[in-house]
Amino acid sequence: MTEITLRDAVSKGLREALDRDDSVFLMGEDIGAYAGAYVVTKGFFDEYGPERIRDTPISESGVVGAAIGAAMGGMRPIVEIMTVNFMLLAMDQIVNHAAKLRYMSNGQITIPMVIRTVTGGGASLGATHSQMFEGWFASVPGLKVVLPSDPYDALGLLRSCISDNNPVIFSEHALLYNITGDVPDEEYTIPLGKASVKREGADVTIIAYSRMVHVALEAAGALSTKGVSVEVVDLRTLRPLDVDTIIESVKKTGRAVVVEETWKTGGFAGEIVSTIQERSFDYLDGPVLRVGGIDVPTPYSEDLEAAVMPTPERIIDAIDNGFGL
Amino acid sequence: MTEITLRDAVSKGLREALDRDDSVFLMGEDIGAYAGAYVVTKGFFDEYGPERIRDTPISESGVVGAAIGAAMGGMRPIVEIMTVNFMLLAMDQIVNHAAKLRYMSNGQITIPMVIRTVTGGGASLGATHSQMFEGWFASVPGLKVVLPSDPYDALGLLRSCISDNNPVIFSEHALLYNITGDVPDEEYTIPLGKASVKREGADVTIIAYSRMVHVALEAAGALSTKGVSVEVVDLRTLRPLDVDTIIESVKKTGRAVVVEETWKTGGFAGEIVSTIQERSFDYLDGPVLRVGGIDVPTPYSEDLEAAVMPTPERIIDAIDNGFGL
Amino acid sequence: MSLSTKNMDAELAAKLFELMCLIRRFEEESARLYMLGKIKGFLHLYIGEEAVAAGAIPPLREDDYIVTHYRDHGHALARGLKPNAIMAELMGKETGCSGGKGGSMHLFDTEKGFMGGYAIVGGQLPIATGLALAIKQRGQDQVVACFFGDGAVNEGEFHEALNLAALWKLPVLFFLENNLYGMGTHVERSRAGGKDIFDAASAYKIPAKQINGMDLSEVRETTIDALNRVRSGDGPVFLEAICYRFRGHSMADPSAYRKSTEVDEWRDKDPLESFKQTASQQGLLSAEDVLRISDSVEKTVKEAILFGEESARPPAESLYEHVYAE
Amino acid sequence: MSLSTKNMDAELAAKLFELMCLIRRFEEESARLYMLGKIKGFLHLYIGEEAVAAGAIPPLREDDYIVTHYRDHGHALARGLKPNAIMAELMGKETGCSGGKGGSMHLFDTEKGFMGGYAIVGGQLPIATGLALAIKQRGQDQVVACFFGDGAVNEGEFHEALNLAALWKLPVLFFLENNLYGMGTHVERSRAGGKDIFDAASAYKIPAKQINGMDLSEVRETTIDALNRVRSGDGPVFLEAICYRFRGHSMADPSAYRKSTEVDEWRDKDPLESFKQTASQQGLLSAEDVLRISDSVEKTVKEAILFGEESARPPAESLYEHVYAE
Ligand SMILES: Cc1ncc(C[n+]2csc(CCOP(=O)(O)OP(=O)(O)O)c2C)c(N)n1
Ligand SMILES: Cc1ncc(C[n+]2csc(CCOP(=O)(O)OP(=O)(O)O)c2C)c(N)n1
Ligand SMILES: [Mg+2]
Ligand SMILES: [Mg+2]
Repeated sequence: MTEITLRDAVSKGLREALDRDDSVFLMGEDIGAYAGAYVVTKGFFDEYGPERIRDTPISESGVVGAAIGAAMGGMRPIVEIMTVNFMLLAMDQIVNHAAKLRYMSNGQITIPMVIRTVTGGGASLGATHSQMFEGWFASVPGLKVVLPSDPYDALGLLRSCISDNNPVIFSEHALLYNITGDVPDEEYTIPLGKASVKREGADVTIIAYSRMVHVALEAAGALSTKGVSVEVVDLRTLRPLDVDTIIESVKKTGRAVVVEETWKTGGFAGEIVSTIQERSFDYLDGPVLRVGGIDVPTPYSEDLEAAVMPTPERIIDAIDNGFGL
Repeated sequence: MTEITLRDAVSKGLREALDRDDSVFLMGEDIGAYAGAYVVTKGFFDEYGPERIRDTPISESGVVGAAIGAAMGGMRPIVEIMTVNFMLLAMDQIVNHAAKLRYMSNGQITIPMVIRTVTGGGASLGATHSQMFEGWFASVPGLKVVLPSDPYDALGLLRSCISDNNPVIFSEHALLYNITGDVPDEEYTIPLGKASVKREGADVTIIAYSRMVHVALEAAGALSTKGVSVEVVDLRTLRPLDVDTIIESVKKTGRAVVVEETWKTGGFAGEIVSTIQERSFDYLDGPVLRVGGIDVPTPYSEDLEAAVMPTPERIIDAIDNGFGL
Repeated sequence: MSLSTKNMDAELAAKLFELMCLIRRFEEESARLYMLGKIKGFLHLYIGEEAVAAGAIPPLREDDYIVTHYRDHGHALARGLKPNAIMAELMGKETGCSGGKGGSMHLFDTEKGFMGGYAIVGGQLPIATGLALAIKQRGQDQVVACFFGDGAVNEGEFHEALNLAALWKLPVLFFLENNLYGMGTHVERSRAGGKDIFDAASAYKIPAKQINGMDLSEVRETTIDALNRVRSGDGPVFLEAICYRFRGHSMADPSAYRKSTEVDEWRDKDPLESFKQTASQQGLLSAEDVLRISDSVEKTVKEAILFGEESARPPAESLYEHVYAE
Repeated sequence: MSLSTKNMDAELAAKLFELMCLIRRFEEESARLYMLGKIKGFLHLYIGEEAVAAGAIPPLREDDYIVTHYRDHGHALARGLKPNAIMAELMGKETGCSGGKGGSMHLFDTEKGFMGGYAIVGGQLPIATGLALAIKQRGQDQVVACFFGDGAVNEGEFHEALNLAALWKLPVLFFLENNLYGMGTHVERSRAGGKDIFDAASAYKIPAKQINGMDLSEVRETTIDALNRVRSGDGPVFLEAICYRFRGHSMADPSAYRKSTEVDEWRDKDPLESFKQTASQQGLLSAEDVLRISDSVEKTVKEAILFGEESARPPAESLYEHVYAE
């Protein structure tokens, strides 16, 4: 075991892939000499050279399209889109092409591609730089969507993403890069579509992903002092979605809260809630609750931004109001 | 009352606005000499001239951005994006700019803009031309999203969209253009955010929008012969969402099915389901059901495409299996 | 009007003429089947533009790639995709080259390097660039031929793709089929730079040339030169073939935005007729050849229709297949 | 090195020099406040590029529009937005020019025609084009000045916007601030067409010119000519000012990708210093003027900071305000 940051876990996974497989290469804006906006590819440029660590112009659509093409041509590109906000410029390539080419070609085309991106708010970056669109991608057949919450998961999932033969979106939350965690020295992988129970409990299940897992765990810690036993399920992948783990937990606890950082209205939480009540209605002691981001563009000013975010307090309140716990 | 098609209802609404307000103008690919891919603007080019019926190059992002700017500059542009599939090329402008500029500027900027587009599948157009992304837009604060299901609603809602001072997406289902319906000769409007009960019933509520309203009504008709009384709620606008009408109906019937044409997983139905069970859990006789599109890219071949779509049969089966009705 | 037949012998002349005839007849029959409801959705005919595909595609090497737009029957036939498989695809049958899932706009045959027809205007350009990037990353010498229309030039993806391909010196032949219209909009009404689009390539320092897309031999010869240049590793080349579609944009288009005199003028330059005349005059094509070719094409097309009609629709299970790779 | 001061009298020289000094000191202090945690998020300094905003913006008419990128403090100050309101915005206060909701990258003052700083690279170009379209639709003669960086040129939106503006002959001045880098990437590594970007405008038949962005007077004179041309209704003009940012891309950037010799070379061309020298030599600026200006600027900046610090944070209710218009 070695304690590393999430940033280093991602970095390690990328290095491994570059070392082992000649068909892997990296592309992105300023991933080379600049080492990436979030410094994930530090040292890569010197080590692997400009062909395998390919700095690109600011052309999200062109670059994602080029990665799709490269993947169709037998390479295994890993693209970095600086933040998920800029993926709005590449939606056509991701949704109209990457997600559909295999199906439309009746299986002739294969697109082993990873799009790494940085997601989430909380850093006073304002409305255009604090979003999360993973739920949208997760609604598109043909894509896979992965959001690790700690270094162990990040490395294990990234390995699976890179060896996957489909277009995968791998979202790293900007505020999680510096969290640390133990990572085994032996090789391991985490399959896509397997949630992780990050804390066991008996009274309520909180379902979350990405940074919200930590917020949920904080809430769980606080609730335990009130005598409420909370189970925290970290989805890790939104697509494929591990429905079984969710349902198993909810059947045990009889109460569920889905926590999501993005706008509450129309979030992916709706999918989870719907599925829970479809599959375990009779086990529920009350409605499945949602705690989500406030439905406004994210404001710059610190206090206002803080008010947008789901917090342990908001979760605790929801559980209190909703379940009387 | 005059019986007209939905196409003519839209056309009528556009003409009125052009006639009454100099600041209204239309922009879009081939809306002029070609009269629009779905022939909604027939005759407009000759009548209003090339400045007010502005043919554009194939540049979705540029054109939507130009409409935003024109609206900021005091005009009331109505843009036609040929189909919602191509709005993926304009996501940055719609989501990062149109939806946020008012908020980021603390109310200094106003964007009275309508984006008209054509949505939906069912015409053998294949995977890239049969999608619906309205649920995504409906999750974005700052946008409004409107989907009429008949000529009366189309005209009444379009009038409200054009006089609204916000960016509104108005989606016309390709398969609904030729349906006919009565439209009053007197002026009327339908406020955004008001659902419409298209059929009253006592046993189950079906919630739908756009073409699925007709599928729901067909199912309701068939179920009535089995003695099941179905209420059909047509949302008409996804944002603002008329939660009250939904909840009122569900409280009455105790059972709800949400029907949506797009992929079931991650659809906007999740929002409706979540809201229903949050607001009326104790009234529910069972889980809120969803009938949605099958989670695959839409195939070209007729039978396969038909299998993707929610149908009256699938709704009836769901109600049978889910509620034993 | 007489065209050149530079570097062409009788065998080649017959082969390429047959290819043009095949495209023409295949599409005429497709139009008929569309009116009968046997082909659904959108159907975009290539009629009038046959010299482009027949000129540009046969010079490609077997291991080269092709990427094109939704108006793709001509390219597919020129690349040697089986007429049977294309027709079956148009009819939505399981024997179609995309298993009935793609349709007319999305023909695929990756074994032949035919990497697809694309229906989002301009969307194929970054993808073609990426295929070329794969070639470059592996140090190989294939080429990607990327076809697109004049309408695509106004999309941001055009610009981004050209910049990437030129910046990275990728082996792409950007092949613009400038048929003067994007749907109902004349190129002069959509492009500030005017109708001579090849100029646009200079902003990316990509060598570019405009050619007569109604002249099979000119298309062929220019393409051969361009392919040599691209294959040499110096980066992309841009060709603009001026051509004309004789029919509407799609079967749904009554084509009201064009004067019939304009259409007639271009019909006078029919690439099949003019090539036939020239090649006949130069002794490369006899009257018997023409007859034989006509018969052979009729047979091929008839067989394709029969094959399509007799093929089964995709089985219900296939709906769920190939969403994801293993 | 001596610059020209064409058409400049002492009053104007002092005014514009003061403006450059104000931008410089405002940002130096902003950097300090950022390190103290009083300004959050991203902070992109304009230091080194002052001559561009100070040269290009004062010639605009009061009813003209400005649209710019996230590196927008210089433009805002040049347009006469109150330093107090800008500093308060940077500090996230309710008295900020965007009510604390926008932040450094999103300054707005629509009463002054300052239609915003935009943080999506290239995203502002179509919007500027649209503002110009509004002007044209109403038959007015305002102009839109749209600022953007060299990095934006590779985005599809750049291309689409230029085409629309040129095709429709819209009154936009496209003003490229080519500071040679987009974050860490030198323009030669991002643009196939090379570092002289103004060439790109020719694809759209937009008249274009490259100028020295370190020379206040050259920027001013060229802009005046360009504005006249744009205002005459002949369509857009494209200006490229070659400039340099002395600091990193944002406060987070250690700037390791540039040689210190390169940075030093450019610092030798400091627009403030070189203008001061030239204007002094030409008797347009006295030592007393310089002192007075320095004092006045210090006072203004200090006051702005005080104003910002003493202002209240936005009230909690404001979170829900202005998502929608009535
Ligand atoms: C992004 C996008 N916008 C609009 C369309 C609708 N559309 C289909 S074909 C076409 C015209 C394209 O013209 P051109 O590129 O010249 O090709 P041609 O049809 O002339 O071969 C348009 C606008 C589309 N498919 N994709
Ligand atoms: C669409 C998009 N992609 C990437 C970014 C991240 N980013 C912010 S500034 C920048 C560099 C822009 O460079 P340039 O246009 O030259 O302006 P400069 O910073 O030099 O003034 C990048 C890549 C962004 N904000 N938007
Ligand atoms: Mg064309
Ligand atoms: Mg720059």
